[in-house]
Amino acid sequence: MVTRPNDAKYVDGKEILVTDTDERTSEIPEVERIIVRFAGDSGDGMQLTGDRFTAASALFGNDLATLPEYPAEIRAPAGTLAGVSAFQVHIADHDINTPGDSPSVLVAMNPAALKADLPKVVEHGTLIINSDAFDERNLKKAGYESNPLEDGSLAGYQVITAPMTELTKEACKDLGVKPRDAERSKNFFALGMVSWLYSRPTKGTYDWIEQKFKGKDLVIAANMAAFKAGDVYAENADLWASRRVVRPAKLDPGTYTNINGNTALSWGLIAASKQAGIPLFLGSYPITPATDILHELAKHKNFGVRTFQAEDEIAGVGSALGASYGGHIGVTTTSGPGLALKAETIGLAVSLELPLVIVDVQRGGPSTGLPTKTEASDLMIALHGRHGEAPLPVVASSTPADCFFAAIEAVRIAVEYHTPVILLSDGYLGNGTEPWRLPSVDDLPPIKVEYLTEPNNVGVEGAPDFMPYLRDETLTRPWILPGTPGLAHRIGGIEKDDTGNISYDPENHERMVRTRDAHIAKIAESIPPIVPRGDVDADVLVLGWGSTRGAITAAVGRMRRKGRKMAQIHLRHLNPYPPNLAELIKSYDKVIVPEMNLGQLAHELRAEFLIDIKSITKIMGQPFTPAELVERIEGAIDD
Amino acid sequence: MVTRPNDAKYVDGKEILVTDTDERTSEIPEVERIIVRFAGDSGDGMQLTGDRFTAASALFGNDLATLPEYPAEIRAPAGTLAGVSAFQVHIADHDINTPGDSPSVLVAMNPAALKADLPKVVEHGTLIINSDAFDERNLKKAGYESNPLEDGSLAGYQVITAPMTELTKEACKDLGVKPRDAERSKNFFALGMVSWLYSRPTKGTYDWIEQKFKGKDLVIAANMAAFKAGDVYAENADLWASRRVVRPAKLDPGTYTNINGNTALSWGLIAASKQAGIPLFLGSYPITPATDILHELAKHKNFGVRTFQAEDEIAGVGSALGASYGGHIGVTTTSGPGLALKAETIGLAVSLELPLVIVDVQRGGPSTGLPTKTEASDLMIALHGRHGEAPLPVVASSTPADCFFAAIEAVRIAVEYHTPVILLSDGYLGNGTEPWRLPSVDDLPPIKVEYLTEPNNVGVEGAPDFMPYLRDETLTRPWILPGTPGLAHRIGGIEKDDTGNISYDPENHERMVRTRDAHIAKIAESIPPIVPRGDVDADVLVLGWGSTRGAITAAVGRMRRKGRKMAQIHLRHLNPYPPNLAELIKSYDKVIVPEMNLGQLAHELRAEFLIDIKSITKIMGQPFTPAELVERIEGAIDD
Amino acid sequence: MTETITTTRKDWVSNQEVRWCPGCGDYGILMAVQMAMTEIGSDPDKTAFVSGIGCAARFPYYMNTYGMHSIHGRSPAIASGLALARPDLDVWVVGGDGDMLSIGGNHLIHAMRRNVNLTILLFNNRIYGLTKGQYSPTSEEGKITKSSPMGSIDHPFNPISLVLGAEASFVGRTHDMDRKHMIDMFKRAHDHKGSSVVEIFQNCNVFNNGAYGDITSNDRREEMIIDLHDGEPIRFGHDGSHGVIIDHGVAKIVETADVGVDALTVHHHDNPDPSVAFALSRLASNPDAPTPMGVFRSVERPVYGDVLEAQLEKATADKGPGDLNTLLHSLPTWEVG
Amino acid sequence: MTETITTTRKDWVSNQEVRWCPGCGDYGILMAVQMAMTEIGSDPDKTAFVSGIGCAARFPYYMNTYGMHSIHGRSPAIASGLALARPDLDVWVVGGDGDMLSIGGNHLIHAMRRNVNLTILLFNNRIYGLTKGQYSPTSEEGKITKSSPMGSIDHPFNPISLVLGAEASFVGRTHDMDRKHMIDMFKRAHDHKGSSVVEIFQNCNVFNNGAYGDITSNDRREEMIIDLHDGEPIRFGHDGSHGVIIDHGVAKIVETADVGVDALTVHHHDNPDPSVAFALSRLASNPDAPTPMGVFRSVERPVYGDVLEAQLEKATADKGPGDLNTLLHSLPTWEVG
Ligand SMILES: Cc1ncc(C[n+]2csc(CCOP(=O)(O)OP(=O)(O)O)c2C)c(N)n1
Ligand SMILES: Cc1ncc(C[n+]2csc(CCOP(=O)(O)OP(=O)(O)O)c2C)c(N)n1
Ligand code: SF4
Ligand code: SF4
Ligand SMILES: [Mg+2]
Ligand SMILES: [Mg+2]
Repeated sequence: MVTRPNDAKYVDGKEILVTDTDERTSEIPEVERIIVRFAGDSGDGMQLTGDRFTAASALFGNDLATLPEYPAEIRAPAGTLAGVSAFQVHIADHDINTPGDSPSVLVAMNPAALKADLPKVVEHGTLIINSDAFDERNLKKAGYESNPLEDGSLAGYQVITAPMTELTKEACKDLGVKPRDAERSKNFFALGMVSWLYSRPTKGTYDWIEQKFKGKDLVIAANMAAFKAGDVYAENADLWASRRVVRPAKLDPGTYTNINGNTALSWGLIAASKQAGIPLFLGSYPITPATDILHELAKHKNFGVRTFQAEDEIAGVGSALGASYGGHIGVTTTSGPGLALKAETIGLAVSLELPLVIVDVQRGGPSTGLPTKTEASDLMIALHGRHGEAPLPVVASSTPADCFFAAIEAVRIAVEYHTPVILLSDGYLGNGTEPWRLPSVDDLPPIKVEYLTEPNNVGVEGAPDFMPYLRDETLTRPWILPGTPGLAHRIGGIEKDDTGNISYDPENHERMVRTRDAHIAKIAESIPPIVPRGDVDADVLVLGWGSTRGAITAAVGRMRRKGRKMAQIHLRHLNPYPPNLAELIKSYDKVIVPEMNLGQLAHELRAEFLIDIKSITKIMGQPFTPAELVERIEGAIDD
Repeated sequence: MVTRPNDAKYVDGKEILVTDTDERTSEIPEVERIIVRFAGDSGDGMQLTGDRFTAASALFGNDLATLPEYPAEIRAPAGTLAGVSAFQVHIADHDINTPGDSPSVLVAMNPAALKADLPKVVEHGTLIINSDAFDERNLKKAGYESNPLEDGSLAGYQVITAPMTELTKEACKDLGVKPRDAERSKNFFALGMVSWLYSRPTKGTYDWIEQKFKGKDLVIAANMAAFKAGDVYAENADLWASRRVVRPAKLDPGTYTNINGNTALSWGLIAASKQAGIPLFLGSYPITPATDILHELAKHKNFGVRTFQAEDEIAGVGSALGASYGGHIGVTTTSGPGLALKAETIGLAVSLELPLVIVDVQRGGPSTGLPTKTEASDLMIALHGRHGEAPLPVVASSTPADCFFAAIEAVRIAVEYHTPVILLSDGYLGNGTEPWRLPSVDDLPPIKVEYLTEPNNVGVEGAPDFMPYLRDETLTRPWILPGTPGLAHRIGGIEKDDTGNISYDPENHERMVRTRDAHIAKIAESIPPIVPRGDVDADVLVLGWGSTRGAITAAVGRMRRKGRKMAQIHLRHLNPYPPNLAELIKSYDKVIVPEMNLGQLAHELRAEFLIDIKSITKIMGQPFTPAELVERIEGAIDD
Repeated sequence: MTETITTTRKDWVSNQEVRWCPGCGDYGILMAVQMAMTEIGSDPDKTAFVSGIGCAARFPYYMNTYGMHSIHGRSPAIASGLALARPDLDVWVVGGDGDMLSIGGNHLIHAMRRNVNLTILLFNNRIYGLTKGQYSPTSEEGKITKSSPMGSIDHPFNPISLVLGAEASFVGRTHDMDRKHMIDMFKRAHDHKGSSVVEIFQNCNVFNNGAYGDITSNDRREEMIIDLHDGEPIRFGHDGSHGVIIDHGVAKIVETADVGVDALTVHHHDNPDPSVAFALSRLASNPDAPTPMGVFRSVERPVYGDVLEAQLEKATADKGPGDLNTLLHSLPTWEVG
Repeated sequence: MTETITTTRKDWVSNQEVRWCPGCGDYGILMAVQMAMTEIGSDPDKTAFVSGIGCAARFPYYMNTYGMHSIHGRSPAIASGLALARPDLDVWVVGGDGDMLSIGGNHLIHAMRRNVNLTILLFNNRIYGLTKGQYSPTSEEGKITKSSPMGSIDHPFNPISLVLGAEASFVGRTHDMDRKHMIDMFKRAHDHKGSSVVEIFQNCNVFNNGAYGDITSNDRREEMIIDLHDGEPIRFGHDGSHGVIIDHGVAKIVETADVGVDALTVHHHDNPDPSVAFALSRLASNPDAPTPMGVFRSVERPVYGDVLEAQLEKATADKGPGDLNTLLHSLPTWEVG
């Protein structure tokens, strides 16, 4: 019989509890959660503001989740809808999974921001608006016919306006800051207001401003002044009625940090290198949204990390493969277009059977697609995007902090099974943050590395002989470092026999193709059986992978609280699957798979298990919200 | 109800009749078929000899099928097993589908050839052996402990030896040819013997020698002399008892030529360009076994064909895409490793929605794999090998001559639906030959090309406006040639709206992704419903694609003649499928899919139709033989 | 393109908002290209811009011509196909130093040697702009960027040396602060038959501000820019105070007074041997020393597309226009009755 | 590698049968490499050969060292990763003109500018051998091959000019008919720190026989090969009858008697400016004119791997060896009790 325990921990990393509580209201001064969205022009510093608010809330002890959204242009034309940059943060007094369905508070620094983001705000939500920006020119650029601050169209909301630009300039007047420069600090004015409204402690922000702008005294002074002015303005403007507080969350005891997926992934690679005891080599070519991994790893040369910014993606993966051949953990990081370019070299790695980790931080496709938007549409190319029979393991991370563990797992498989591994992340994970209870370094999983140093075989005349492609019981061939005395040998991408030398023998080819396939399949033996969460007597299984984890967990939680019997599985391993998946998946009446693509995992599961998977798809460059998932899952159940 | 007529024509091209007749014997002077295998050292000219024997048989009116097999090295070390080059030809007095199960005649020019190919020969088969080559050195190189001509190990065969080298030198003695040069003609001695034995007309061969070696009078003389000497030797050596004749086949009336797949494919592209009325542009980088298409097309500049040997595969497909953008039929030809490299650019073509034909002549993989051997393992990368949601049509050719029609169909879809199309061939089709009844040029399918020359839309103020991505009822966007007055516009790989301009709008992205998907699916409406061959009351369906067609047809034929009720489908269109495939495939109890890979189409069919496909796979760099297929199909039925 | 037509700059401006950072050097280049177009007398409908990916590569969207914003690094290959298929078009290629020299380096050098009729504008801001500031193949050693926190250890390309080594037939250099010079370079590059490449020193004021400040700012130009003029001695500085000589094969800067005007090297951009152009390209390994601007090399050699068309014509003249039926019957055939 | 050891040629011969066509120039090169290895004093177990695909690229299988036969064109990239990960190894790269200059051109030029410690052997037979005879990027214009039945219309690269334009620090040329010269070049290329490239004129007797016959055959060498010797005037021909001068920046062949020995250019392969080396590379645009052989350029500049290691050391010295726990706590943290 299939085990189906309730609410168990089912992947490495952070435990997710099902306590997402949309049904409660935010009408009282002490609220369980607030979703604030900071929106303004690309030049308005909204990412910084949101980050700062997030950090203050994290230090205060809230649980949180963030969603940065910015235009693809370095700087889109000021004042236009295309130029709007926004940062949404969900803070709560309990464990949450997503940046939330709809913001309850929108900070709008200009008309375009209001226009773009107002539709997202909950009914009766709070709008905090920089009235100075609502002049005719800006209104026109945003496409407003009349001024929404005056035409009554915001009647359904709680509107708080402030002439932020002017008040900021005013506050800076005596500091020696030029008015044009002072204007730039208006985001801190907004932050001051919001911090007061939601009772954020201020000291952390002061410290941070001093730290961040060290050496630029005028900037520090201006930002400080603006922040305080916002704080004071809110207090004086009789906004007491709007004030709310969100208490610290009851999180598991421990030390927390607020981390994004790209940083977590980078640290995971460093941790894996430590665990394996061999150096890390990154060969990479910059591409959004993966570049930050290169940036992060480049900082940590004292860990023995070598980063090589290659001339293109092919050289990126090629250099990583060369380093792996030399005994390093060769890693290459990229996004979709780069993964496509690396296909031929990855195929070589499959044929050579060398360790290699290929990280794909997915973004909107096809082609250049939507570089700054998220999507999970590279599963098929990861599984099948090589000519010939070239199977390899694919693993996926599912939350920002989980990227740390996913990276360790990818390295473990690559190094222990001597194979290239594709690790899928996405833009939402890479840029999004969550509070992460830091693991103890001693608890990290070990990674076993063995190099062959003696012949592994006895030749015809009893003399020691060795076979670079002789396999152990996991069908893994040995890792033999160039430089090892007496074991010189040649390998290559042409079909070979166990000596590594070329063989055109038909039977040998058939044997090698099937052995490589069986080798990858055997990795399943090292994957713990997956345990579903939810109701033991569920008839519906919601199965996901990647960054949908938070939204699915929240949606399933809501539905279960309404009495629907349901179970949930989130896959880290997409090839091979966990050993018990077949048994498990067949034990539910309905299997629903939400994906940020046109149903790629659903297709694979159908082929594998011959089950009529219900596929739920969204391909808008944005993650699912729990609310829309609840609706879609209900639809799929009734279907 | 599903229609299942018997033995109908089901794809374009040559009709295949089920009359493969393995049960009959070859013991009488007039036989229905002979399978001759010419085997020798790479330098022995076996491909030439086989080709010539094929041509003579074709002109004589036999039906035939060929299988050239040569080592990957330009020239492997003489006398070794690795250096053996062979050419197998099946000639018959009736319509046949494959180069046959096992040769009935083996011509072995040296010990290595005998050693390598003897296991393939039928019991009591005929061996024609160059005894001069069986000296100690050669025997050792081939790994013989004792001389098989003397040790009795060939007792089960009909052995005909001749001192071919010496007799050839002798024959050339008085011609002024140096003995070392004369030796080179010994393959013509062998050909002379075989031609006499199987009553091939000799005039064609004389003409051909004169033509082929024009200007090299000594070579002509030597080859002629050797050929005649072989002919005379056979007659004098009392080989009358071994003599056989294969009557001309009763083929459909018409003009026939013996063609290989690469040539047929090249001609198909030229024909398509004619039918469409627009020029052909080939951007290609050489790679075995696709290079001959570049060679062939480079010859036909008087058809307005432009060939561009690019610096790599990416530039090959890039230049083809640029030419398509300019209004040509852009084509790129490659094999697996090149297809992998082209992935990113093909994704761009999907996003741009421009016509493009990508020809993949598949070979053994993964990586460099087995470059000179055949395989059909690129289906998955063809279907899924691009990042993001990037669907495109995939078509496959199924016999050498069928490559002509498959190429026309690929161009038709590309040009009429404005999409990149992948056309799959393989090494066996590309190099193998078959007699082809030449079609009438007037019967070739038309290809409709329309360029937009006027605005296709009316703008907001009633002024003409145009939308490069406005679609017709097939969801196809217009083809607008640069240079068209008034229609200048921009396109690109970033997501766009109907104007072609960049759009980051989430709803637009979702709409475009789903529309591109629906667009490709709609191509099914232009594909005729597929009609199975075989028994109307069959419960077993054998479904294939690509070069397995001949072997499957022969195997199904044999099984049906033994009384098994069976049906057969061979797919040209692998995406989208023919419109009635779902209905059809579900109407059989058992669906068996033989493939030269690990079951790629089977995987796709399982996902699409949720049917427990029985997959039969072979991945040895060699096609299925009918006999092994019969056995495997029987096994799958009993399974 | 043979006919010239009359247009104004407006005719070349597309309806798309320009989305570069305020102050970006790309604005000035866009303006100069549009103005050059009116002077060349091109027809927007007969003009196509092909680009890769990068800030610079957004260029086609802003031109009211045919345009393709393709993928990173591949524009020279795609443009080659377009130019060969459509000799009637003016095909321009635009890209950054990352696009053209890093991922696209191979296509660029092969376009050079083939001499396909393309006009290539290489926006060199010595940085990856669009991906927010990593060092590029033209960044100086030691440069601190997001991907090189301890300083870049890559030795940079000298783009002019590189393309000269790749057999370029037209090579020019200009900078984004001198509109007149840009227009002149673009016109000459356009008029050249075959592949022409113009390196444009471009300021990325967000990620590499002032990279060329030492030579392109108004007050430095006179002493830091060595203007190359065909047929004239190579001189620069106030009143031509300095000049260039080729000394034992190596270009050197001298004081004109020291050697005399007659000793200065006279620039011949049509020198069939590229060695002198190469020597000149070595003058400034970084934009902190006097740097030659203008046309380094402009020589005639067979244009790829012309020879291709000639082969098509010859084949047709020799064999007659292709006849499909004849083709099908071109191998030995036999009749079955 | 610092220690040298004593080996014989046999120690360098692998157990694989050599599978080039009889008469192929590759045999001689293989032999010369193996002999050079014994002279260098390398250790086979500390040596790795990385190659792409092509006849030349089969090379690693024949060397009794570590070796990787990779994929077409990518060997410089793969070898760079290996060399950076393993500075203790001798990393050699082998490939043909198609492998290294066509599909692999970009990796080659970037390896040059980075100066990764690689010894690159470029077998230039001016043809694609393994795919049975198509023109390559070094084939002469007009060449008739299977893919150019009316003659190639591609203008070829001059590999020496190309790599000099790409900032190469060591550039040599040799040919397959002169074992002694090859051995000398291979040794010098090996001993050079950083990327070194040696172009080897190689005869493909099957698809491009005699491509270099005009200069490498015994009776032609004296008058057709210009041997470059560091510190010596560039002379060739019977009794040094001819020489080379750099005239207005361009290399020219003169009769020694006409100009006098002292007027001949003295070769300095360590000239920091590559212009003279470049000028020399232009001397023979086809192997039908006197062609320089030897070391064109050999200059010291920072080796990529050395600087990388220095950065690692400095980071460790500055920050201490990486501590994972510290890293995890490096962003702001807070405690939950
Ligand atoms: C295949 C691929 N790799 C990487 C990227 C990411 N990318 C976009 S532009 C760019 C480099 C931009 O630098 P440059 O070409 O110099 O242009 P600039 O932005 O400086 O004008 C990179 C790495 C991509 N879009 N596609
Ligand atoms: C990606 C890829 N493209 C093309 C090929 C086919 N191919 C193999 S070797 C070769 C060129 C060989 O020429 P060269 O590098 O000059 O080596 P040579 O055989 O002349 O020594 C080509 C095109 C391949 N193996 N892989
Ligand atoms: S990032 Fe630099 S190059 Fe790009 S638009 Fe901004 S200023 Fe210009
Ligand atoms: S084809 Fe040419 S290069 Fe290749 S092995 Fe034969 S002779 Fe040598
Ligand atoms: Mg740039
Ligand atoms: Mg070659």
